[in-house]
Amino acid sequence: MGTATRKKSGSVMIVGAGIAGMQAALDLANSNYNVYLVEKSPTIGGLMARLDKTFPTNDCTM
Amino acid sequence: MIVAQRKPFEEIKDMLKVYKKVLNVGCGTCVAVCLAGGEKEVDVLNAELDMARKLEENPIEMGAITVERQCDREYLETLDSIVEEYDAILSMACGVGVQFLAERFPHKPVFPAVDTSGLAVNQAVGWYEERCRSCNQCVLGMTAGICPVTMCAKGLYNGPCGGTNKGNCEISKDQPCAWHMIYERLAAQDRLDNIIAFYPAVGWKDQTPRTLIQPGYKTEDSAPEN
Amino acid sequence: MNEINKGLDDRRATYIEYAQAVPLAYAIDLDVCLGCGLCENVCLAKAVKYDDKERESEIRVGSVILSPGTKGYDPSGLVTYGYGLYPNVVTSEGFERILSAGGPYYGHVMRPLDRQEPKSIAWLQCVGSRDTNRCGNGYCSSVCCMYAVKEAMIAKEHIHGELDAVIFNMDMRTFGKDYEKYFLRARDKEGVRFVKSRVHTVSEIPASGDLSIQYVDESGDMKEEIFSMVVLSVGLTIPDSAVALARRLNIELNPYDFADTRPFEPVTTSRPGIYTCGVFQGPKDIPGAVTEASAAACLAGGDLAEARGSEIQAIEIPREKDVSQEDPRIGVFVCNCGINIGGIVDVPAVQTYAAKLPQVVFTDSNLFTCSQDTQEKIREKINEHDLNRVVVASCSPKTHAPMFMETLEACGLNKYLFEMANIRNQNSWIHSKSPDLATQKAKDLVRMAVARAAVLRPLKEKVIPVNHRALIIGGGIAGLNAALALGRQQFEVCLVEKETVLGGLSLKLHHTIEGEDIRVYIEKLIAEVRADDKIEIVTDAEIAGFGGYKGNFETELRVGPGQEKRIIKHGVIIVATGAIEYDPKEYFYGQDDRVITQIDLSNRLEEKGASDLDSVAMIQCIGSRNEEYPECSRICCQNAVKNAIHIKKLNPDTQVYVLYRDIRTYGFLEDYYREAREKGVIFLRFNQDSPPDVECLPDGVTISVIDHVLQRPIAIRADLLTLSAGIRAADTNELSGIMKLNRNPEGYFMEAHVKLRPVDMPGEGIFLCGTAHGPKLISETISQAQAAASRATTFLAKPEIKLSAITAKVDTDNCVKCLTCVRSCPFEVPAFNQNTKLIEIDEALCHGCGVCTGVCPREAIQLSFYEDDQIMCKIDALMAGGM
Amino acid sequence: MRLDYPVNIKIILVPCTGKVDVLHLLRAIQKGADGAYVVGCLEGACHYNEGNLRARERVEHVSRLLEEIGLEGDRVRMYNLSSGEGPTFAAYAKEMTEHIQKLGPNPLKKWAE
Repeated sequence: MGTATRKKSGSVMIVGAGIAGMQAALDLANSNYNVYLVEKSPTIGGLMARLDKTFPTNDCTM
Repeated sequence: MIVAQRKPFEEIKDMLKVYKKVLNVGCGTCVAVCLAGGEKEVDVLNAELDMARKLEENPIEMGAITVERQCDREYLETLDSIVEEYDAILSMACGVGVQFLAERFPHKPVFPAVDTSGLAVNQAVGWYEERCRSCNQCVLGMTAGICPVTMCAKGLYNGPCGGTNKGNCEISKDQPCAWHMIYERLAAQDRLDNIIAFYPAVGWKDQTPRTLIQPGYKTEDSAPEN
Repeated sequence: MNEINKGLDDRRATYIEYAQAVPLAYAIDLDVCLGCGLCENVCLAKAVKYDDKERESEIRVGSVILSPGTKGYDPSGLVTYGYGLYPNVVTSEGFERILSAGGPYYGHVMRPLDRQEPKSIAWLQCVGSRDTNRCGNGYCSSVCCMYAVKEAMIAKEHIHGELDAVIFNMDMRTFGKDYEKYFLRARDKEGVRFVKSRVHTVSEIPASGDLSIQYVDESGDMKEEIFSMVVLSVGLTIPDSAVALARRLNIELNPYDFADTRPFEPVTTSRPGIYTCGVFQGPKDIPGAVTEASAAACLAGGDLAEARGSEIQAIEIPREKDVSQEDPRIGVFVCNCGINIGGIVDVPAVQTYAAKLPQVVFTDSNLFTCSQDTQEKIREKINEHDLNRVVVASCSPKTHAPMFMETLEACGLNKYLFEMANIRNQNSWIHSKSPDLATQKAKDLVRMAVARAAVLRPLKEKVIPVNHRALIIGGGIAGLNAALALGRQQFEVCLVEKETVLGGLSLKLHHTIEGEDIRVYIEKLIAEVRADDKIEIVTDAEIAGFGGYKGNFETELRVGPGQEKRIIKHGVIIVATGAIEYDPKEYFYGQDDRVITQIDLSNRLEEKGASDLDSVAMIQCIGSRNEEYPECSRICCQNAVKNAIHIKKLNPDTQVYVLYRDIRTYGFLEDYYREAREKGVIFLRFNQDSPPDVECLPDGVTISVIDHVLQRPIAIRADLLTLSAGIRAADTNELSGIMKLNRNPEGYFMEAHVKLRPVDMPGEGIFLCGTAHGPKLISETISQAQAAASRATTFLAKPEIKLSAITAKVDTDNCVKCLTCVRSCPFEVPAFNQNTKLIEIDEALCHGCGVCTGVCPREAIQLSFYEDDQIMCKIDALMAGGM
Repeated sequence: MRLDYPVNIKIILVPCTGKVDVLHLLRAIQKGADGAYVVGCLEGACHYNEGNLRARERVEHVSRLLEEIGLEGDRVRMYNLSSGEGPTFAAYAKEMTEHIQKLGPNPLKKWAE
């Protein structure tokens, strides 16, 4: 584990900005951690954003 | 609480047909509580009248004011300075308020915008049920708290008529028989002997306005003149 | 080819992925870009950097979360399905796009070959899942059954005529909360057909493009049906890029390339400090992914708790100017949005028009009003011209209002003195063919916005301090994990348990299906919780009273045999009240001691082994999926499989029969189902309408059931009959009454949103985890408990919280206390205060919907920022233009 | 989504359709709007539980009031859709416009100041 010479970082990196990555990022940022959210495609949202509606409420995914 | 219901729009429009400038006076207590004559209903009715009269190529100018209670003269003072601008007054108060306005401004025509239907309880938002007809001869103590004047279609004071049918009134299957209910509740309270007692019929003959004085509040100044 | 729409249409080399993409910015598809340089030349914002190269940058972080996501299985390799060969065979991902309004056919359901509406569609389940032979994916993808049902229902809704929708499946695995009801609706109300068969081959009828499906039905007969379209319900797989990432990071993967995690540490990877969530952790649906994401955030943050807040940038906000006595001085900023607005609308004309509107003292137009330098410019102009109201005519307030409001705050102007006119989304984009009309409409919209701006009032957001203590109700696995996780985040916890001991239902369990020892785990967990001095444990306690609001709750407890009263003040609540095993009334349970439940069976196996057992039978769905209780209990199938394998390990000669309706061993549990079959466990399917008959005879229990293949009843003699009793919510009648927490008809607590907020409860500051939310496995309980701790941390990490200023306010002078608002509020917020004798609306509790304002007969309630005159003036301004 | 819908539609934003008041709708017609309609979430999917149901009741009430005064009650309507249904929004805008065009202009328009 970390040694006394180096201070603990208050930042977290999240790889992948689908629904899970976005939720993790929001939770951490709202808990006062610095977040790097990394996504390889031009937009965030991942697979969920490509669905039409979601079960069981038939809500729009957007 | 006094409950009232807005009159059919046609009727109101017809009453006002010859006037060009009318003050609509709301009442901020009972009729506001029963959603018939507070600020909101004044605004709605005025909007309706404005549009209807324009459609008839006969525009009307509607003024709007809601006073705390139209049955207390102090609250009417604010009207004194403005009624002169108007040809007529429309009141959204109960019959008491309409009369009191008419008395205060005897030279102005005053019209009722609501029908006063009685004294009722609020069962849910917008739903009222009459519980008292102010007969001035309360027998609720003997009838297990069920009023035979309002609850019985015939207002019978001494037991049911021949129309009672399995606990319901002959006028409707949905209308319970008041005297059946009185019987059931008295029986449950073991007070059935009450039902045998005889009550004189209600004194409707006393048809001049009744004065009600709350004892303890009466002072020389506030005593009615008559 | 448009990769988003699964190749069903084309897209340009410069593209936006879809209409609602965030960020809503163009990208260049380098695979097809010719390099002509045209886009670089025309871009007004100079945003196209043609020679942009990948750069490496190094950042220092304390934890990492991997959520690289999933990729639908590519069925091209399964040649017998003809995907890629027959145009009318699409994958479920492609069909999602066909259904989508933003998809290739704009939401009209058509088949690709001839763009005709299909008359019949077949869904083939388990394509790329539960298939060790053809693709090596032995696991169940967990979501395909539900999405197939959903696609079938929505297709039926979209299609104008009749649609025959058929789902070919081995088992329907609708095991989630409320999912079984959804399945029943599809089958019984919407007429979706479900056929128990795994289809091997699809062939095209060349003349029509229709597809012929041959399959073997349950009685073993060969059948053929023709469909207009076939949808392959493809499973979830891990993309190569994620596998490569895991390799680089030295994370262990399971044989199917998912991140390897342990049942009691569901989001922890093999490498300390690196966590995972979403499908990379295992196949799962959206609520599961969202829950796990919060769990991963909890652990990733928990490791760094002492450094929390050390690397975030604080925003300095200047003191607010008091403009309440000033006459409105409105500034209007009209945006060109590059050419998005300016290309259609005559922006200079709109600006000139705005300048003439009453109380407007400054106007400007910008290329991009949302750009950083324009924000700077707006700040300058506010100060220079002493503006006290700002109108921006640009795009949607939904996406951009918060940013502009921050700009106002940054120069000391109350942020509610701001109004937007949406002259892009509601105007230039949709009226691009009529520029003159669009310009006129832009003027109308600006006039309306200016009118409203003039009557806006500064609003104050109430700031309330947060009590940094959490109350956790329930001391089972969920409550204990939530407590531990919050303790690691350095918050104080009060853990309340109604029994005298901690552990809950888990005290009755022995091993997980993976073989992990639950007793050892729970003992260690309780010890850790006891050792944490930030956690106070109150056992033998019940909740007797409750009040307050988010950040400041007050709960009354009755503790111990003496029912001593205690008041706990806390900022958040985590509800973890658990569930119980259903007490069967079926099949002589409680009358004959050879009829037992799965919990009884595992106790028996621990104590006495199985050497004396010749034959054990199990019946599934006891107390679940029936008329009285329609929901699936989710965990009973794996319980049966677990105990069946256990018996076979103890005594391979014991015959084990599992009588089931659908085996729902989702995710990696499927491996154990396969193992059980390989070990000789016999699985017999029965229909709900012909359940097994049971007779308790002296020499054993006899179970008769109709065998589908033989089409006749068979009889099984068993030493023990094990009933897979379902799960029932714990009795929370009193608790839900006191705390006003809503439950579903099954008695489980309701989450704020089934999909997107599965851990939050509808009331703010209240969170939910474990089986109090619905039946679930221990690993799922643990991740939801950690998720609840994470959600709670988002509250507790703040010294204070700002409440929205958009709340309803009562003008008590005019209020007649008619109670109409009290009776109309959907959240029971307005209340008559017995002390003040006034109707009061607590701004901490008000949701700001405005329902009460519309019912008040004395017009005595106003919703701030949406006061009646602030709406009426827009109507008046619009009509003043003489529409 | 940039779907074309008639240019005469102008939108006034409210936090929830439960905020839409009888008086708001009456005012629009009174001031000469040819029609006014409320677009809310799907029934059963109100973020605030039941705002859209109340809006429907109020629209129906206004509709009756308009009939009372001699206007077509159908000048006010309620539509429901989810936030993802852009094409439906455009379709309703078109439907409402065509419907209002059939009714003809609001006779009160000439009275608007």
